[in-house]
Amino acid sequence: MSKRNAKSTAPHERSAWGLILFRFQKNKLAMLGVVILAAMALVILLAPLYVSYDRVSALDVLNKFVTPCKEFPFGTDELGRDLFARVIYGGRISLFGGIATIVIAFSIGCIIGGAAGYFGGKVDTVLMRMIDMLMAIPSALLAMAIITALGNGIWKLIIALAISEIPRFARVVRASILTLRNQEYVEAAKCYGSSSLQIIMRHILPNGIGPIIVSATLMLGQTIISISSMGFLGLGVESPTPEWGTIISENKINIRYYPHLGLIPGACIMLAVMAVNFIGDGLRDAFDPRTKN
Amino acid sequence: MTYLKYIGKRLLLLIPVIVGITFVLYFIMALSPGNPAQLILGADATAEQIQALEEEMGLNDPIIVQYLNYMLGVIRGDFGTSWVSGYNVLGEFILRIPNTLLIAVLATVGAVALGIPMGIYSAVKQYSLFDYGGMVVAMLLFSVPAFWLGIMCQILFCLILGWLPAAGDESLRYFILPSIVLGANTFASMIRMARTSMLDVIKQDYIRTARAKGAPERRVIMRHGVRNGLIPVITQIGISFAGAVGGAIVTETIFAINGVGMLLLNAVKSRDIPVVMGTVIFVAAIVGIINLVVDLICAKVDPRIDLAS
Amino acid sequence: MRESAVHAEKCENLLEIQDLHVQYNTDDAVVHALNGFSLTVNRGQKIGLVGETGAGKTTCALSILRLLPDKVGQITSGSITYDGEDLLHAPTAYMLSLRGTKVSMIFQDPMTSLNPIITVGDQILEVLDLHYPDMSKEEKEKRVDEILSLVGIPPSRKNEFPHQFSGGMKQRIVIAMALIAEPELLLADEPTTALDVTIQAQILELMKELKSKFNTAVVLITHDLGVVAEFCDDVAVVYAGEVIESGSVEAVFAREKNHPYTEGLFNCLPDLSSTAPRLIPIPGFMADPTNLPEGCSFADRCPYCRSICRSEKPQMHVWGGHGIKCHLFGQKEVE
Amino acid sequence: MGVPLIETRGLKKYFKTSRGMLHAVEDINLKIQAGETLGVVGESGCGKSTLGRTILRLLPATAGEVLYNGENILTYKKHEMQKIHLNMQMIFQDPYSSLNPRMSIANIIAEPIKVCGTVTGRHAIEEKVEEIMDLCGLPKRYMNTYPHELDGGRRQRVGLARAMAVDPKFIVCDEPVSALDVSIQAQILNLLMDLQEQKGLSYMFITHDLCVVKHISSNIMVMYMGQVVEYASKEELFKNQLHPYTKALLSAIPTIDLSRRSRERHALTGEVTSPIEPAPGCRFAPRCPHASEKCREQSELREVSPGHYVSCVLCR
Repeated sequence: MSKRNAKSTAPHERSAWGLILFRFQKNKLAMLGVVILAAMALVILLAPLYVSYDRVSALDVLNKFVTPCKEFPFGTDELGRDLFARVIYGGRISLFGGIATIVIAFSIGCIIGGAAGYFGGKVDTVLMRMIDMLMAIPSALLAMAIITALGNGIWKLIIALAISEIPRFARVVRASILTLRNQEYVEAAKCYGSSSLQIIMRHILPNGIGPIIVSATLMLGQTIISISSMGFLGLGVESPTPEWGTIISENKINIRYYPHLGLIPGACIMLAVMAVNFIGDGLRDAFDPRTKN
Repeated sequence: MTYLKYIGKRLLLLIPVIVGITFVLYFIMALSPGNPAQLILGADATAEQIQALEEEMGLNDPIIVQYLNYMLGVIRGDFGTSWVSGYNVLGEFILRIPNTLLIAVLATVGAVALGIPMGIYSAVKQYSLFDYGGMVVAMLLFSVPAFWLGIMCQILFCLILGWLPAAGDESLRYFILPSIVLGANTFASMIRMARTSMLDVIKQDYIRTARAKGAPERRVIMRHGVRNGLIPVITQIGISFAGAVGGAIVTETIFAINGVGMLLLNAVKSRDIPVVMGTVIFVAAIVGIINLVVDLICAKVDPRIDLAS
Repeated sequence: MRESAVHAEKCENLLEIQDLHVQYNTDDAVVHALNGFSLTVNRGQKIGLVGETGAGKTTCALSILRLLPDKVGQITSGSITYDGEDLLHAPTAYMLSLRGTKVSMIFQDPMTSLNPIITVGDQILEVLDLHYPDMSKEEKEKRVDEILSLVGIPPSRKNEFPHQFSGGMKQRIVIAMALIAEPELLLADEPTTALDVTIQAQILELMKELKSKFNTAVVLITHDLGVVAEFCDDVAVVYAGEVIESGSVEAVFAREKNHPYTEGLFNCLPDLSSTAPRLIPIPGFMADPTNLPEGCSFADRCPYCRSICRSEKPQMHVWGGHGIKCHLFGQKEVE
Repeated sequence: MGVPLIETRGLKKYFKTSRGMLHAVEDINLKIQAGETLGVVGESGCGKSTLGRTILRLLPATAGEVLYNGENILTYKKHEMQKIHLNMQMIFQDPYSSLNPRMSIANIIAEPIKVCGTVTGRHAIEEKVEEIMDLCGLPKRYMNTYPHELDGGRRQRVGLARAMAVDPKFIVCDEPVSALDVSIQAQILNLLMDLQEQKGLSYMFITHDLCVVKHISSNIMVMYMGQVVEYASKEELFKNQLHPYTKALLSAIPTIDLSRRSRERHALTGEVTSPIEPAPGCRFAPRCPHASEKCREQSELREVSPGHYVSCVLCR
C-alpha cells in the first residue's frame, strides 16, 4: 500500500494546456528551435544598439570583398558594404515580414474558415467556392499576379503573400471546426443556451487552435523562404534594400570566389526556417501525442 | 462510363473557377496605377498618340465591358497581345510551356519515385539510423530556399566540377540540375508524408489481422501496408506539382531556361497585364487537369472513393 | 522440440498458459498487463474469458500469437505451450505457420479489422495462399465460396470491398477468414461488442454452429457475463491481469460460491429476470496497473478484505474443477 | 393525470441525404409525467438519439410539436428559449468527448450557471458548484482537475453535474452508461435514480440495452427505423410484449440466468437498413418472421389494452 501514492507520474495534475507545454518542453529539437529563433529575433530587434543603419548602404571601395574578420564579422560585398549590417537589418524583412504575413493570413483565414465551418450551409458553400478558386493557382503565381497589380514595396509583398496563403488557413480552420462542431460538449453548451460567440470562444477555439497553430508555424517556415525568393527575383523588395534574398541575388556572380557572400545570408535563411520547422514539429507532437511513436 | 462522366463534370467545374479568378485578377489589375498605352508606346509618345491608343484598346470603356471583351476573346482563343513585345500571348505561352512542364514533371516524378520508398522504409524501420538520416535530409531540404540551393549546385557542379552545363535549355542535360533543385522540396515533403502515413497505417487493426493470418512481415507491409499508406500521399502529389510549377519561376531564372516562369517574371516586372492574365489562366487549367488525374488515380487505388457521388 | 508438433498422439491440453507475466513499457511508466496469468484450454472446449476494460484479456490473446506490439509489449516470465510446443521460444517460422491455420483470431471491431482496399474474397483467400501454396487456384476459390456461404454471405459478393458490407456482415467475413483453414483454436476478442443485440445473437448462433462443425476450441473474450452464460462451457474471470476464478459455467453461474469480485459483478448487473430495485456497485476502481498492490489486487474494493489480503497474494483454491483465487477460501479443504 | 411535463405530437425529423430523405424520426407521440422515466430502446440507427436531440431543439424538427407543461416550445423565440435551457438538459454517451478537455471540472460545471445566470457572484457560483459536485458524488478535490485525469465513471458524473447545475426538471440521457464497465455502470444508474427521487426529475433514457431500461424506466418505448413499434409501462412490456420486434429484441439479450439458456429464441435474420424514402407500411416487415401482405398497409400505433400501444397488424 505504501508505494501506492509514493510515485506520481509526470503528466499528473496538469491542465490540458500545461500538458501540452510539458510535452513541448520535453522535445529537445523544438526547444533548440525556440532558442535559435529567440536569439535571431533578439539580435535583429536590437540591431540599432550596435550597428547603425547607415552602414547598410555605406559604400567603401577600399574594402571590397573582405572576408569575415574582426572589423567586418560577415565580410563585405563588391561595393564594400558591410555584410553584417545588411544581413542583420535584412532580417527585419525576411524574418519579421514572414511573421507579419502569417499573422495576416492567419487572422483572415480564421475568420473565413471559421465562418464557413461554424455556420455551414450557404455561407460555407460561397466561401469555399472562393477559396477553391484561389487554390486553383499555385500560391507563388498568385502572389506574383497580385504584386503585378499592387507594385513593389514591403507591405505590398506581405499582403500579396498573405492573400496567397489565406486559402490554406481557411481550409485547416474549417476542417477543425467541422470536427469540433459535432462534439458532444458543444451540444451540451447549446443545451444550456450558450450563444454562437460563447461556443466559439469557450469551446471551439481552445480545442481547435492546436492544429491551426501547428500549420501556421510550419507555414511560417515556407513564408520566410517565399519572401527571400521574391527578394531574390527582385519582386516586392528591390536592391539596395537589404533582405536575405536580395543580398544573395546582388552577389550571385561573386559567390563562387567569395563564398561568404552566399553562405552567410543562406545560412540565416536556413537557420530561421529550420528553427521554425522544429518548433512546428514539436508543437504538432505536443498537441497530438499520437503522431509520435 | 462513370469515369467519363466524372471527368466531364470536373472539367466543367473548372470553368467557373477560371472565370472567377480572371474576374478578380482583371479588376485588381485594372485598378492598379500605370497607363498601358504609355507603356506600349514608350516614354516619348505624345498625348494624342496615347489617347488614340487608349481609344483603340477600349481603355475608356467601363471595366466590366473591358472584362467581357477580354473573356469573349478568351473563348475564341484570343488572349490578347503582350504590351511589351507585341507578341501573341497564346503563342508565347505555347512556345515556353514545354520547358516548364519538363522540369516540373522531371522534378515531381523524381521526388515521388525516390521520396515515397524512402519514407516507407523509414516508417518500417522507425528509430533506425536510416530513419534518422532520412529525417535529417528531409528537414534540411525542407528548410533550404530553392534559389540558394540552385546557386550553390550551379557553382559546385557546373563551375567547379564542370559536370553539367550551368545555364540554358538546349538539351536534356541542361534540365538535370534544375529538376533536382526544383524537386528537392517535393522530395522532402514526400519522405515526411509517406513516413507519417505509413506509421499511421502500421497501427491499424487490419495490419494486425494480416499478421494474425500468418502473413510474414514483408508481405504484411508490402501487400497491406504500402497501398493503404500511399492514398494520402498521392493526394499530396497534385499539390506538390502545382508547387513545382510555381517554383519553376525561380529555377528558370537561375538556370536561364526559357520557360513560362521567365515569361511571367518579366511580365510582372514590366506590368504586362495580358501576359500575366494569360499565364495565370493556363497554369490554373494545367493544375486543374493534374489534380483531376490525381483524383482519378486515388479512386483507382481506393475503392471507397465513389466518383459517381 | 520441433518434432513434438508432428507428434502422432495429440496432447489433451491444446493450450496451456502458466504464470504468464506481460508488461508494456511506455514512455511514462511500466504497465503490468498480465500478472501470473494461467489458463488451460482443451480440444473443442468453449471457454469464456470475462473481465472489465484493462483486465488483460486482449493482452492474453495477443501473447498466445506473439503479436504484442513490437518493443513496447514484453513477456517477462511464464510459459505458453500449444499442443506440446513452447510458443515463447518457438522460431518465427513456426509462429507464422501457426497463425491463421492452427490458431486464428477474431478482433473486436469488424469495421477496422478488414483491409479497406482489398476485396473480401481476396482477404479470405490470402489465408489459403499463405498456408497452402500447393492448392490450385480453383480449389482455393471453391473453398472461399464454401466458407462464405457457410457464414451466410452470398459468394457472389466476394469481389466487393469491406465498406460495401454492414457491421454484422463484416464480422461474418472476419469469422470466415478465421475459420477457412479450420483451426484448432479460435481466439475471439469481443466479437460482438460493436454489434447490435439482434446481430450479436446471429453472430453467436453462427459461431456455435461453426464450432460444432469444425470442433474448434474457442476462447471467447468478453466483458458480458450474459454472452458467456449463453455461449461457453467454461469460464475464467480475469481481474488485474490474473484469472481469479475459473470453472464450468454451471459452477460459477450457480452463484453459490464465488470470488468476491465475481460476486460483485453479478450484483451490479441489471438483468432481465432480476427485480432488485437497486444495483449493488463494486466500490472503487481497478488497481492501477502501473502500481500494483503487494497482496490481492482486489483487496481495496473487497467487502471481505482482511489483513492477510493486503500482504500476501492468494493461491488458487480448487474444488473439482472450480477454482477461486482468494484468501477467504484458504482455510476450507483444498482439493 | 394532469398536464404531462413533456409531450410530443406528431414529431418528425427528416434528414436530406444524397439518396433521398432519411426519415430518422417518424410521427412520434409520447408523454412523460413529472418524476417519471421514459425508456427509449432500439438498435443503432433507429432514431432514438435524434428524437432526444429534436425534443431539446438541438436539431430543428421537420414537423410536429414538443410541449413542455403544455406549451409548444418549438415556436419559442430566442429569448424564450432560456426557459427550455433551465428546465431541460441532456447527458451524453461518450464520457470522453462530452467534456471540454481544456476546462477544469469546476469550470465545466460552473459554465451553465454563468451562461444561464441562475446564480451570480463568484462566491455564490463556487458554492453552487460544490453543492452540485457533492450531489453527484464528486469529491471537492476534483474541482481543479481536468477531464483527462478522470476515469469514465467520474467523467460521466461530471457530465451529469453539468446538466444538474441549472436545476432542470427533465433530462435526456443518451446512452449514459453504454461506454462504461458494468461495475461503474451500476454506480451511475444508482446515482441517476437517487437524483430522481431527491429532485423529482423526469428522464428520457435512451439506450440499446433492455436490461438497463428495465431497471430504470417507468414506461418503455421501443423504436425501429424511426418509428415506435411498441409503447407500454415497464411491467406490461416485460410481461406481455406483443410486437414481433420487441419479442426478438428481448430474446436476443444474453442472460446470466442459466435456466433461460435453452429458451426458444426468435432469432432475427437480416439487418437494419436506413429509412431513406421508406415505403408505407411496417418497416420491420422485411425482417419479421410473421410478415404478410397486410404489412404493406399503412401501419399505425394502436392502443391494444389501456396504456399499451403496438404498431402491428397482427395485434388487434
